[in-house]
Amino acid sequence: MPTKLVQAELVKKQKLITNIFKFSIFSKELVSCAKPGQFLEIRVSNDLVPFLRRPISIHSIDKENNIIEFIFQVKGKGTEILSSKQIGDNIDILGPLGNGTFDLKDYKNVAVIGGGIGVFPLYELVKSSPKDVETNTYLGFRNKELVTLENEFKEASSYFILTTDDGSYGENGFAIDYLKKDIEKKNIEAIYACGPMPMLKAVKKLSEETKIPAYLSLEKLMGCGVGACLGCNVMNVKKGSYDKVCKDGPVFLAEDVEI
Amino acid sequence: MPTKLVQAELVKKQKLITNIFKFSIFSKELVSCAKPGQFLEIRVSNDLVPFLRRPISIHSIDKENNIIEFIFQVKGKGTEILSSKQIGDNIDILGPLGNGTFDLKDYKNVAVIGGGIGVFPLYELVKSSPKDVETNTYLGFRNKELVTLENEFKEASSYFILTTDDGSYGENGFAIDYLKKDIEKKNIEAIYACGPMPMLKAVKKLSEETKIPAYLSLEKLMGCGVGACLGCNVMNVKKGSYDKVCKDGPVFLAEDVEI
Amino acid sequence: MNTQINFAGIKMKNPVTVASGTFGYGREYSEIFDLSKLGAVITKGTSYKPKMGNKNPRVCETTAGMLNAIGLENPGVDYFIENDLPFLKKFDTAIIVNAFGGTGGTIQDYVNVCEVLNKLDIDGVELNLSCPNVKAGCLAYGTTYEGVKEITTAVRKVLTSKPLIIKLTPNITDITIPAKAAEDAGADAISLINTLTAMKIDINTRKPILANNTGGLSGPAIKPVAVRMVYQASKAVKIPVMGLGGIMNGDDAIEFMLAGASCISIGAGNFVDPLCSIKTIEGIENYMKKYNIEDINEIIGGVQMN
Amino acid sequence: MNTQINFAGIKMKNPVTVASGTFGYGREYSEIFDLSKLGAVITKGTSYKPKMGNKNPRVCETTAGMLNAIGLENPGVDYFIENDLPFLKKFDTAIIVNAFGGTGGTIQDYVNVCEVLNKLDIDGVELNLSCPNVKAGCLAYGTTYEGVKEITTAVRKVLTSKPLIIKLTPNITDITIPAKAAEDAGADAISLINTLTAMKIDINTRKPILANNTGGLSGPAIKPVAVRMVYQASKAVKIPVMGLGGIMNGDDAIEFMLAGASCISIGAGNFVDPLCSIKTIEGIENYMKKYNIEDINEIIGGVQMN
Repeated sequence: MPTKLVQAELVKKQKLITNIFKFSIFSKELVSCAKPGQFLEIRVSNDLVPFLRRPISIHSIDKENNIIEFIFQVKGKGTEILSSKQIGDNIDILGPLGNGTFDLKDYKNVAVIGGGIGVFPLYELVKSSPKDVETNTYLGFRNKELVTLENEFKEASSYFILTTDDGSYGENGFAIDYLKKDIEKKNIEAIYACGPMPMLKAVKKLSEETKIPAYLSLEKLMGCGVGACLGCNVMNVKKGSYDKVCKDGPVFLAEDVEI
Repeated sequence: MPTKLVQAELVKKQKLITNIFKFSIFSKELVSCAKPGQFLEIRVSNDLVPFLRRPISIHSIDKENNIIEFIFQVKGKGTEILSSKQIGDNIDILGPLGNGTFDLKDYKNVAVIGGGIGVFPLYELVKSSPKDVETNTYLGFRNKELVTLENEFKEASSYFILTTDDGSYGENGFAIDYLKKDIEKKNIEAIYACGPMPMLKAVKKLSEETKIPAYLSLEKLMGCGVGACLGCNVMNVKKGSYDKVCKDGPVFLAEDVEI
Repeated sequence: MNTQINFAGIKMKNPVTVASGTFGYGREYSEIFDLSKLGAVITKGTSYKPKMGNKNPRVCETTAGMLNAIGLENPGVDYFIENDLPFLKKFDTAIIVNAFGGTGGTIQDYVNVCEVLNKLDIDGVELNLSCPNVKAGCLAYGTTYEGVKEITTAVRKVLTSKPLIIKLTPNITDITIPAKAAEDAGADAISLINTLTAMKIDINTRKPILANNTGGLSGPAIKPVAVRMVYQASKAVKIPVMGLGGIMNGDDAIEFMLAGASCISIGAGNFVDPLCSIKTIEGIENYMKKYNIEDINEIIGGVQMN
Repeated sequence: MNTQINFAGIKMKNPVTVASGTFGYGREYSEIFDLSKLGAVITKGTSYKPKMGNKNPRVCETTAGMLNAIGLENPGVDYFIENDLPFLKKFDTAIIVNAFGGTGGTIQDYVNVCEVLNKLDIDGVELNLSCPNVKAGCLAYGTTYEGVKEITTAVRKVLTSKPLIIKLTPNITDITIPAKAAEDAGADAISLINTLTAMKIDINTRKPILANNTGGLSGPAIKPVAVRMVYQASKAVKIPVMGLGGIMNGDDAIEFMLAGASCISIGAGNFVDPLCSIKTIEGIENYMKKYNIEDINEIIGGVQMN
């Protein structure tokens, strides 16, 4: 799975909700080897401020049309510049990155749980799952205004629950609580999670209690994105040494990592 | 002559020749007190790179329409960003700056000599000179491709000579040599100059030989542009101490300064 | 909401000052905003006799910063007393005079100017032991414990009626050493950082851009170094710290104050935006509102180390 | 046109290397370009035994630069010999191993790893006396004449068959002191600068962003400091100098070489653009063409001071 450095064309740009943009990129090279859960390191401009690339997860992969998509929230100067790109512009992308991916293996009945902007990286897993795999999706958002991708996930999932913390839309409460309720009766074999740290911690705990393996997508401040700088370390408790989120992850088996 | 910090609208933008842009800015505040030979300190963006403001001379002042114009060459990142501004954008301008201006005083017969991109700051002086003042203008360019503002200066001047170093347009040779030939027979009382250092040095020498006062517009790397940082010093040989190009200049009597 | 601070006996209406050498004697920027809004004006470095400074070029831009090698040009303290002090007194702001030893740069030269300053109607004196661009004085004292202590002691003897701030250089292995020396010798406060010695070469002419060859690097580029040193110095001494180095807005100012600065200075930021200091005051107030901070003094040194 | 240099006995096809800690052991970037194009690969800092490094977060962005506090995590020299050296030997580039004393950080720890390195098929050893992010070793030696001399002398005794490069810290009052100490103790070359100790505080959490609190500042922000120090150090010693600190392109590389560097390293630039080193080589060649320079060695130290 070689890393590629490409200048790839932005062919479609959508604003999903305030400050959240979906970019569709045409790139045979990236699509040819991208997997669910991987990420891209994006240089938003040739200027020296902002300095580093921005790691952004892959949202979906369209092998037929050679389109790779990512969704990002405008949080600072870097993502602001990125959001100002126009259709037809080339985007400087290093990727696809990460050896720890969302991998369905041979599971036939899985739970997918995402929170807030953490739902985006889970989509390709659900979308590309074979027909004989039951995908039970639990998405949580803070409130109605922040809900995104409801229809996309609903359509791709075998079962779908959407929650808001304040009950302003969908079910009231946390997605994790709905997953907990279902986990036994639905015979879940594996959990795939991406979201804020409290959610990931809750998923890890659930995994420990139920012995059901959970795969967590982690986020860390990164330097290189390829495993050279060792900036994005996470403790691998099995090995007793640090793993690299960029290279060994970003998706890890929950029981392997200290979060 | 108070200094003003304004956000003023770019109302017209023209590309004169490759890499040279003329910006027309609407600003009552700037126009109300601007004088020929003064300059503006322009912040090209709110980013930290490039860091400092760019000092750019005033090209023309239209008091009737409250338009102030400047012309600049794209030389680096800063001027490149400036050149990308669109009509309707606000430009962050500190100015008008400089107490040493192109001042006609009571002269009735003057020479104006400019070289290359140094011709722009001389235009307002010529344009605004009273009808009873003879303005003899000598403009020099490296070659035909670099000639700008020929018609504007020709129209505004009583007498007009354009030279190119390689003879590819206008008269062949250096503007200074044509001025030298004319200076006695035309009874020139004062010289106003802006251009590359060899031209300014030649004008200073001519002034020394002929005892005709020469006013030189100087250019230095600047920090603040207002006289606070003392970055743009030039030796005032009469005072035996440094003057500030930004505050005491940018126009100096040639005999006062060491160049 | 209180933004007033008492900095080593200098009362300021807010913790925002303007750094020596970036603001002249206030006259130029007074055309753009009311100096009475500032916590304090710190003057251009001033010596007993006038000083000429370095040849041109003296400044150039770098990535997210700039170099300067002015060489402490100034008209001398007598000129200041006659022309600039009466002007500055018209504003309701603290006046801190930055002082140094002039062309000679001897301890006696430092003492001479401070003897004069001691009698003036000013609020404090900042002693420059840290300019990297002069041949004599400054760094000759500023980089050792003994040097800082000796000159601070000498100045302290004549500067009996004004708060004394020692301005420190970052061109040093251990910033706590001159900080402690200043405290031990009776200084009332320290300010840091001055600029980092640096050089930019024009690869076309193959010459350094500055006539002085080297200059001092300032601006946002070096802010993380300044924050680190402010933290270290403020932990090492009990006297208060003025923090500076690349501050461009209220958030930057808060970062320095959390690190241990009681007040801060805007330096190169004044050149980029003449209203930088005023906007910084607003930014500090906005932060206070956001986090419900009643008194700005509460956040000084409030960083919680990991 | 010749771009080959002989750096303290290390033959490089061009003066462009990649800085220790920014390039791992070459494996990751070998997927993006052919490492044989480089003058040399300088490995991640390697110790006798594996070292764990600091907690996360270890890196963060700053204005035109970044902080890092990795803490010299590495798998140890045995792992290197078994896994990385055979990999690197596949490429036609010089291999320089950056070595340090590991968790213990004693002189003996430095000697231990260098004894092993002395027997390997590598082209040189760079001794790290300048990492600001570890508790033991490095800066404990790197900031004094005695410290640098003592450890360099000890390592020199066992490192008899490889060129020895001493990597210097910029967190020092006078860069010429460790430079001379390295030379006096028999080092073949020096490299500088390592990073400047710095800190960034999150004003919302009120905590330093890095788990280690402080980190090392690198990137274009600090380039003017690096150029100044390369100039000063190269004037102070006769052994050759490797220059680094914020180099992003050929023009930057030329600036360092004019200042006195015989070769240069790309550090943080690798993160921004994985092809930064390759483009730097091209940029150097373009400069040579523009100014009709036959041999890159001609420009080393070619700056003309004002």
